[in-house]
Formats: sequence, C-alpha cells, structure tokens
Amino acid sequence: MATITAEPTGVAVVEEEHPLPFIRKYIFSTDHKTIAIQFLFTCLFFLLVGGLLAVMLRYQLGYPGKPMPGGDLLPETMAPGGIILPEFYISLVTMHGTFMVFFAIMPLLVGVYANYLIPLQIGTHDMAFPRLNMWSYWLFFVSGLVMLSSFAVEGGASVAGWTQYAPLSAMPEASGVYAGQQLWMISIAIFGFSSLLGSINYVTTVINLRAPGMTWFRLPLATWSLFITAILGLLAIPVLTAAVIMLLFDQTIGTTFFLPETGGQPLLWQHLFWFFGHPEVYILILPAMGFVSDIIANGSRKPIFGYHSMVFALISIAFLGFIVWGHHMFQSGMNPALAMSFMISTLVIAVPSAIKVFNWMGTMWRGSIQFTPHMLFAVGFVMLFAIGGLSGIFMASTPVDIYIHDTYFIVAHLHYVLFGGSLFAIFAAIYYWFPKMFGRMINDTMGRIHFALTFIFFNLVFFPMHGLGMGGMMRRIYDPSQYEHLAGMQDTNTLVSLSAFALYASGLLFFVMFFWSLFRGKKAPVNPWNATTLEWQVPSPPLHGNWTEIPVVYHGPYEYSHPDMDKDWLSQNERPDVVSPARH
Amino acid sequence: MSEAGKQHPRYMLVFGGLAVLTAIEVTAAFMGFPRSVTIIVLLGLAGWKALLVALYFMHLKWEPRALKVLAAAPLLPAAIMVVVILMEYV
Amino acid sequence: MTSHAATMERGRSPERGLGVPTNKLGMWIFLTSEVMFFTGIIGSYIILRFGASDSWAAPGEVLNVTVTAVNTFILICSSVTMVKAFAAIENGDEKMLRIWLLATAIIGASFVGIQLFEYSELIHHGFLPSSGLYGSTFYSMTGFHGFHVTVGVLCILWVTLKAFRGGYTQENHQGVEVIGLYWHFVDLVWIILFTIVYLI
Amino acid sequence: MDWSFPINASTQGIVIDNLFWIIFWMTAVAFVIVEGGVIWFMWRYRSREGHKATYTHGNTTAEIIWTAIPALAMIFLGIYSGAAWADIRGLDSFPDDALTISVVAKQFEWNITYPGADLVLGNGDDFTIRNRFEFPMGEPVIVRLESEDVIHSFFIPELRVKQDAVPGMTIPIWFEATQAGEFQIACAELCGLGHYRMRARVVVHDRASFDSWYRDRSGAVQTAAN
Ligand code: HEA
Ligand code: HEA
Ligand code: CUA
Ligand SMILES: [Cu+2]
Repeated sequence: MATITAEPTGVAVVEEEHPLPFIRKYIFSTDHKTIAIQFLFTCLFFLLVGGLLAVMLRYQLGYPGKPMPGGDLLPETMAPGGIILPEFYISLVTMHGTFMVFFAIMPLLVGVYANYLIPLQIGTHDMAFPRLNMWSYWLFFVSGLVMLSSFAVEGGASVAGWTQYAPLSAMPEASGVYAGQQLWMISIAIFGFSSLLGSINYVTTVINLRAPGMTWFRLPLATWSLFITAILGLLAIPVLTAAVIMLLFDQTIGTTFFLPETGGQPLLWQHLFWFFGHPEVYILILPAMGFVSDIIANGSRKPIFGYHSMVFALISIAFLGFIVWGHHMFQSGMNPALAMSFMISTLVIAVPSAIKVFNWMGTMWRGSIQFTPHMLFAVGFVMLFAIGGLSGIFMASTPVDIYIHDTYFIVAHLHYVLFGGSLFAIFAAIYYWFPKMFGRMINDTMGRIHFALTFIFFNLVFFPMHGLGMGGMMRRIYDPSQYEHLAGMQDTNTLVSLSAFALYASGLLFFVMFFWSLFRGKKAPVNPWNATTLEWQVPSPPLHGNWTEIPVVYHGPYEYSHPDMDKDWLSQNERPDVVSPARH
Repeated sequence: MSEAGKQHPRYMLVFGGLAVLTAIEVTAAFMGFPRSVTIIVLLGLAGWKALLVALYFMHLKWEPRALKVLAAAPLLPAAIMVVVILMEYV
Repeated sequence: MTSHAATMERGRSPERGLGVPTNKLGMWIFLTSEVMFFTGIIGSYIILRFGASDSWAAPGEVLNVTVTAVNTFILICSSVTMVKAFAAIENGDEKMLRIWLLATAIIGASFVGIQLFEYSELIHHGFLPSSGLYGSTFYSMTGFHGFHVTVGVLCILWVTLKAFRGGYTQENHQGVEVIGLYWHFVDLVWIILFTIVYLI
Repeated sequence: MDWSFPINASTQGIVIDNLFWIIFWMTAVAFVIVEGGVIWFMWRYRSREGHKATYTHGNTTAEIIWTAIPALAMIFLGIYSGAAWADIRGLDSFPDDALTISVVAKQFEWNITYPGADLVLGNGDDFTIRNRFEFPMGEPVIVRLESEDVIHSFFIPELRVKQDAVPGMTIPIWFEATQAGEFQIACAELCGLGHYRMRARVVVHDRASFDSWYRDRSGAVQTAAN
C-alpha cells in the first residue's frame, strides 16, 4: 500500500494573471522554464561553435599544412592563405575544450535540465530563488561572450589547453598570448559565479520545496543526479574560481603563485585545477546518468532496476570524485607514493559505475523496449559510456599511464565519456523532454536517422583514436608528421577527420530538425511517452507557475507495467485507491 | 524562533570570550615557545574562536542536526584538499 | 526575493526539507561554497609556505600585529552588534534593530578603512603583491577577505535602509538573520586569517 | 594503418605492455558483456503486441554479484599495478651507480648534459649536446629532468618513458634499454606554439660503441679545457 493517504492539500498559485512585459517575460525572466530554454539555445549555439572549432582542428590533422576550404576567410594571424598556423591550432584545441566543457555540455546538463526539471519533477512552482536564477543565466551569457571575444583580441585566444597549465598560462612571454589568456580567466571566474548561483538554487529547492509525499526515495533519478551534481558544483567550482583568480593575479599584479622563479609552484596549479577538474567531469556525467535512468525505465516500460543502489552509486561516485584528482598528474612530477593512493581510489570508482551500468541493463532485461529516438540515444549512452569508462581503467593503472598519458588514448577516453556519454544523454534528454518544453513533437524517423548517423560517425571518429594513442601520438600537436613513430598514421588521421566532418554534418541535420519541429512539429499531448514522473502531469508546455494545485505524491518514480493494472504506467500522483501497487 | 521575549544566548559572554582568546593568542605568539608548540596552541585557539562564532553568533547550536551536518560538510573536502596536497612534501 | 520565496513557502509542512526556512538554508548553502573558495586561497598559502625553500618572515617582521589585533577586535565587535540587532528584532524592538545595524555597518566599514590604511603603509614600505610568495599570499588572502567585508557592509546598509522603512517585524525578519549569517562567517574567516597570516 | 604499440626497447616497457594487455583482456570481458548484453536485450525484449514487461524493482543477489566481481578485479589490478609502479618509479627502485645524465628542456629544445670523464655531474668536465641523447643499452640510466621555462614532457615511445619536466623541480627517472637503435624524444606536454616540433634524436648504443663515442666526446671536452 502506498504510504501517503492524505488529501491533496496544495496551495493555489498566487499569481495575479497580469501579462508581463515582453522584456520580463522572455529576456529577464525569472521563470525557471524560460531560463532553461534560454540556456538551451545559448548552449546549443556554443555546441555549434565548439564543433566548428573541432572541425577546423581536424582539418589540420587530416590534411597537415594544406589550405583549409574557406580558411582564407580567417584573418592572417590565424590562417594565412587558409593554412592554419601552429599557434592558431593550439588556440583551436584550447577553445574547443573550453567551449565544449564549460559552455556547452555542463550548462546543457545543469543550466537547462536542472532548471527545467527540478521544479517540475519535485512538484513546486519555481526555484527557491528565481531572481538569482535569472542572474545565473545572464552571468553565464556574459562569460560566454567574454570567452568568445578572446578570438578577436590581439594575439588571439588562449593557447594553454583547457587545463591552463601554469606556468605556460601565466607567462605571456612564453605563450605569446596576452589578452587572450586573461580573458580566459576572467570569463571562467564569471562562469564560476554564475554556476554558484545556479547550484545554490538547485540544492535549496530540492531540499525544501518538494511536494507533499515526495520523499527522498521517491525522487526521480534525474532529480537525484542533478541534486548531487549541484552539491559537487558547490564544493568544486569555487576552488577553480580561486585558482583562476590567482592565475590572473600572476599575470596582472605580479604575484607569483605558480611561477617558479620566486618559489611559486606550477604543480599547485595542477592540484587545484584537478581538485576541481575531476569533480567537474562527474558534474558532466552524473546528470547524464540521471536522464538515462529516467529514459531507460520509460523506454523499457519497467521500474528502474535497483533504485536504491542507483542512488547510493551516485552518491559514492560523487564522493570518490573528490579523492581521485591526482590521476591526471601521474607523470607530472607528483610524489610517486601519492600517485599510488590516487590509483587505488580511482580504481574504486569502477565499482559504483559498474553498478549503474548493470542496473541499466537489468532495467532493460525482460522489458518491453521501444525504439524511440530518446531510448536509442539512452541505450547508446550505456554502450559508449561503458567503452569510455573501461578505457579509464587503463589510465588509472599508473604504469600503463606512463605510456598513454597525453596521447590520443586520453583523447579517445574523454570523447567516449563526454560525447558518447554526456552528449548522447543530452540528445536523449532533448528528444524526451522536447514535447514538454515546446509543446511539439519531433519526428521519430528523423530522430532515428539522426541517431544512426551520430552513432556510426561518432565511433568512426573516436574509436581509431585509441589506436593512435597506442601508437604514441601525443595530444595537442599541430603536425604529427614531424615524428618518425607517427609517420604511418596519416591514413588513420585522415579517416578520423573525414568522419568528424560527417559527424558535424549529422549535428547540422539535428539543427534543422530541431528548428523545423519547433515550428512545424505535431502538437504534443500532455504525456506523450506515458511516463510516470510529475512533469508529465502538467500541460505541454507548462504554464507559468507550473501547477494550479501542488500535487501529492503517492508512489515511487518508476511504476511501469504494474501487474494489477491495465495501462502500463502509474503516475507518481495518482491516487492509491485507484490501484494498489505492491511497493513504494 | 520567533516567540516574544525569547531567551537569547549570553552574547556578551561570548564576546568577552572572543576578546580574551584573541589577547591570549597575540601574547602566545610572541612568548618564544618552540615553533611547533606555538603553531598548535594558536591553531587550537583560533579553532575555538571560530567554533564560538559558529555556534553562538550563527546559532548553529540551536539548529536542527541536519543543518549542523550541512554546515560542517565542506570541511571534509577542504581538509582532504589541503592535507593531500601537503603530502607532496613527505 | 524574500517576498517571492515567502509565497512559495506557504502550505509547506515542516517534515519536508530540513525544517529551516528557505532563505536561511540558501545562505548556509552559499556559505559551504565560500568555505571551499577560501580553502582554495588559504590552502594555497599553507601549501606554498610549507614548500617554500627560504624561510618566511617571522610574525611582526613585515606586518604590524598591534594594529591588526585591534582591527580583529573591531571586527569581533561588529559581530556582536550584528547579533544584538537580530536579538532586538526577535523581541520586536525595531528601534534597537536600526541602531545595532547602523553600528554594525559603521564598525565594519572602519575595519575596511583600517585595512586600507595598513595596505597603504605596507605599499609605502615597498611591500607589494609582487613581493615574492609572502606578498602574493598576503594580499590575496586579506584582499579577498576585505572584499567580502565590503560586500557585507553594503548589504548591511541595504538591510539598515529597509529597517528604517520598517521592513522588519518580530514575525518577519529573515533578511536580518540571513545577512547576519554572512557577516559572522566573514568574521570567522578573519579569525582564522589573523592567526595564520599574522601570528604564525 | 598502424594501430599498435611501437616496438618495445626497454625493461619497463615489458612490464607496461604486459599490464596493458592484462587490462585489455579484463576490460574486453566487461566490454563483451555490456555491449553484447545491451544489443541482445534490445532485440530479445523489443516491445511486441500483447507482451508486458516484467514488474520488478531489482534483485539483491544479482546486484551483489555485479558489485563484487568488479571490486575483486579492481583489487587485483590495484595490487598488480602498485607493485609494477613501485618497481618503475618507487624511490628505492633507483639503481645505485647508474650513468646519470641531466636533461634540461626549454622552448623548444632538449639539452642533454653528460657527466664527462669523471662520470659525476657538475664537476666542470660535463659536456652538453643539444637535441641528441645517446646512452648505452643493457644497463640502467638515470635522467635528471629539469626545465627552464614552462612544463615539457620527456617522452620516448619505444622506451615507454614519459615524465614531465617542471620548472623549479629536478625530477629523476631511470630506465634500461634492451635494444640498440635510433629513436626520438617527443615533447608530450603542451609548451607553446613549437610544442609539435620539440623533438630530439635518441641513440641507444651497445656498450662498446657507447664507450668510444663517450671517450671521444669527453676527451674533446678535456682537450678544450686544457
Ligand atoms: C564525463 C567525463 C568523464 C568521466 C565519467 C570519466 C571517468 C573516468 N575517468 Fe576520465 N577523463 C575525462 C573525463 C571523464 N572521465 C577527461 C575530460 C579527461 C582528460 C582531461 C584532460 O587531460 O584534458 C580524463 C582523463 C582521465 C585520466 C587521466 C589520463 C591522463 O591524462 O593520463 C584518468 C586516469 O586515471 C581517467 C580515469 C577515469 C576513470 C577510472 C573513470 C571512471 O569513472 C570510469 C568508470 C566506468 C567504468 C569502469 C565502466 C563501467 C563499468 C563496467 C562496465 C563494469 C566492469 C568494469 C570493470 C571490471 C573494470 N580519466
Ligand atoms: C563535451 C565535450 C566535447 C565534444 C562534444 C567534443 C567533440 C569533438 N571533438 Fe573534442 N575535446 C574535448 C571535448 C569535446 N570534444 C576536450 C575537453 C578536449 C581537450 C582539449 C585540450 O586538450 O585542451 C578535446 C580535444 C579534441 C581533440 C584533440 C586535439 C589535440 O589534442 O590536438 C580532437 C582531435 O580530433 C577533438 C575532436 C573532436 C571532434 C571531431 C568532435 C566532434 O564530435 C564535433 C561534432 C560536432 C558537434 C557535436 C556539434 C553539432 C552541433 C549541434 C548538435 C548543435 C545543434 C544546434 C542547435 C539545434 C541550435 N577534440
Ligand atoms: Cu615542450 Cu611540448
Ligand atoms: Cu579525472
């Protein structure tokens, strides 16, 4: 029997329906849904930018030293005659990593879906601090613009890699980039503040504003993961902000935190960066895991397998994330004894990750699997994340990392987890929640084609990179043909580049489809996927304030295919006297 | 928390404590104890003062347990960060 | 923000959440994040100092401990006035609330003033952010703290203004409590900083 | 297309390659289970008319099994890798009286300093060669890595050696070549716009040819000094 029998006692929305002026409604809006949509468009734009940078850098690697088609549109300082310069190449790599991590994937997961889903899934009207939420978006927007503008300043954009290792990043005389480096740091400091405001909101909202009956163990896993992610952000990002500001000081007011001549320590930067950086990569994967959990349960028409262990796995991954950062520094000159302990803690993370992967498989087992685009992307996530995670085991082993550190093996790993993992989950989420967000459907067939193309070309781009890495190809090099041991790899590099162009084209296909559906898609019903969680109980798109009456929650989030029922789903707020589910 | 005439903690007592502890600290710093002793004593005193502020001025003493835990939680990653990086030197 | 959140607050049964009002909870969550920010900066100092090859200047050698000890006392005073303000409004005493708040703002501002004076003296003696690790860490730590105090003073002034307009009552004074938490936290950070920067 | 390791020419390379393949087979099992399982389930449990999914919230035994097996695998891997790491990088793994060479990286070159006739670095008879690193096979060599400007990384793929050179630090590593031959040092850490071409020649000699090369070189230094 369900545990809650109380009468629904929600509050009516106290919203005098006077129309808001345009600027308050669409631009400086405090409605979490509008903010989420603002984030969505901004981030997709940055995704396109990041992808374009990737395409350019892949051109150089595929056809070293050849003029890039359309490259003569770029200024002389980047690509004279269309031929990419070495310094521009490193800028491309740096900004590609930066845009993808900070301005595309992370805000897509958190800015978009934490904002959109949390209030709807826990059953409340809005975030705890709507005004801060608005600020969070606009600060993000500004930091993105600052980052983008660094391409236009003299000397070009940052060239120190997305990891900004000091002292290269702190010594303009060594990197040749002055303003670009500083803009990188200023932008990230603003970004840090923006995501701080977001995190405060998400954590407070989940703790305090859950609907009656929405106990901790009735939260959908998407919300759980976003909640844990927000905590990670709260504790990890300030460290980056602090570090970035110190780095900025090193360049501007003459401090010497990371400059060795006067006793500063380059390795301190790496420690601080990765103390943030590893939790950061879990910020990039945990929400993805949450979305995929919701979607796989829905697409398999089955309750999630092992809900509680899924939650505890999330929590332990998050916690372990704080004690493994040193695995990025095995070859950095860090104390080898310390490296040993970092290796152990890193290997431990495979265990909760295994729980997650096998529980997703358990969810599909004896399900009734639907081949909707979101389900395909979610399943694609499981397949590709597993590959990326397994390649992580190679690097976690310190001796093996001696060889593969800073090679394309790492690049393969990071794209399998970030693209195959996070971005696939984001695609799944876009397909899944699009009807709710915009009140329109995306065409299933188009979605399946998009999935097939992305899946195939993704693997063609990134799987061979494992081979390149085993062959010893270093990261961030402009021209591999300089080295004897890399001479035989040009074919592979060209294949990878060609596939990368095709991958980008599949992205453009999605772009077209996205906008087409936005205006021409079929009208979406309230609950197109017969899902159980609360966001599917409000109109598509939901009204301002979400609920006319706060729902009361009676069940866990994944009551699919209950044997006593005809329909195969039972929404979280359906009265228990209608049916009596066995548990939760 | 908002009933009229609520009993307040003895703020002035806490204030006195903080002032005295500060005075002790400043004196202790220049007493010429062995360095390690000075450091431990000073850190102990500073921790004590910090605790007084948190418990009484920030009312943590009267908050629900969950909030106490929440307030103390970041100390764990903070300590991990500093201590682990310091292990570079051992 | 307060009014909006208060609207959402209604009808909430206390067993959900931590039983802590939303604004206050939000401030505490913000403070956890601040702890990590300061750990980033203070931790760097500890690590750099630990690893520094040449010895660090002894306490009192470069910095003026007496002035700062007085300044520390001043900041502690401002925490007391803040807490008094809160106590006053809890008892419904709006007049004392205003007085104590104003006192807090003034005392806080004088802390910043004294710190700026200290800076100018140091700079005058040629001790700059570029004076090695000592200068780097000193100015970053105290600078960020000073920045936090300044923000605090501005917020308190804002709250004071609201208090003068009768914005807080015995029933509704979350604003005072929330800004108070921030203020005490900044005080707490200073307690740590004073010890490890000036005395050790 | 060449998708595997370059030849291995060092003792630690044997350990590293071995470990790589052990992990490869461990992860290959996991890979087959996951990918095979997912594809099989997609096919086997695709939604069909009149077929309802099984209603279950989980199975504790199954979960314990798939928690325990990876855990055991990781314990094994941790112990194995830890031991190998200690043999390669552990402080007491360093040979006592090996030839010690100093390598100083700077944008964008490698300066190799040999200890001269007395075989002790820093005694005046050292000699330095730019972008050329020669040493004997069959015995351990210690390299003391330094950097003058930014971080570089000393990478010799065939010897399975990689170590960052950090300004302000001197980082020792050791290795033992098992094969004579010509290789390259590659810089593996982004160090500026010339990072991609920061390479140097590596020549591994057999003992006899190294001795004669070394005698010539240090002799030349001595003559120059006299
Ligand atoms: C979403 C992001 C994400 C995620 C989730 C991960 C997850 C993991 N990462 Fe990754 N990592 C990155 C993003 C990510 N990483 C990035 C961006 C870099 C490069 C940064 C840079 O330098 O630019 C990097 C670099 C990186 C390194 C540094 C390499 C180097 O520079 O030399 C290491 C080393 O240990 C590592 C390890 C791991 C491990 C062990 C996991 C684990 O969490 C994976 C756990 C998952 C599994 C193991 C798979 C599922 C489990 C099973 C199927 C069960 C069976 C398994 C076994 C029995 C083994 N990663
Ligand atoms: C989430 C992160 C992410 C993503 C998605 C990608 C995507 C891609 N990445 Fe990258 N990459 C990184 C994160 C990412 N990368 C990081 C962190 C680094 C390290 C940086 C460093 O070393 O400092 C790196 C480095 C890196 C390198 C190594 C460079 C070097 O070391 O020299 C290479 C080389 O091939 C590469 C290639 C690519 C390619 C071809 C894609 C392609 O998949 C791109 C395909 C294009 C798209 C996915 C965009 C499609 C557009 C849409 C879908 C938008 C639709 C819009 C609307 C609807 C409005 N990346
Ligand atoms: Cu030197 Cu890269
Ligand atoms: Cu990591």
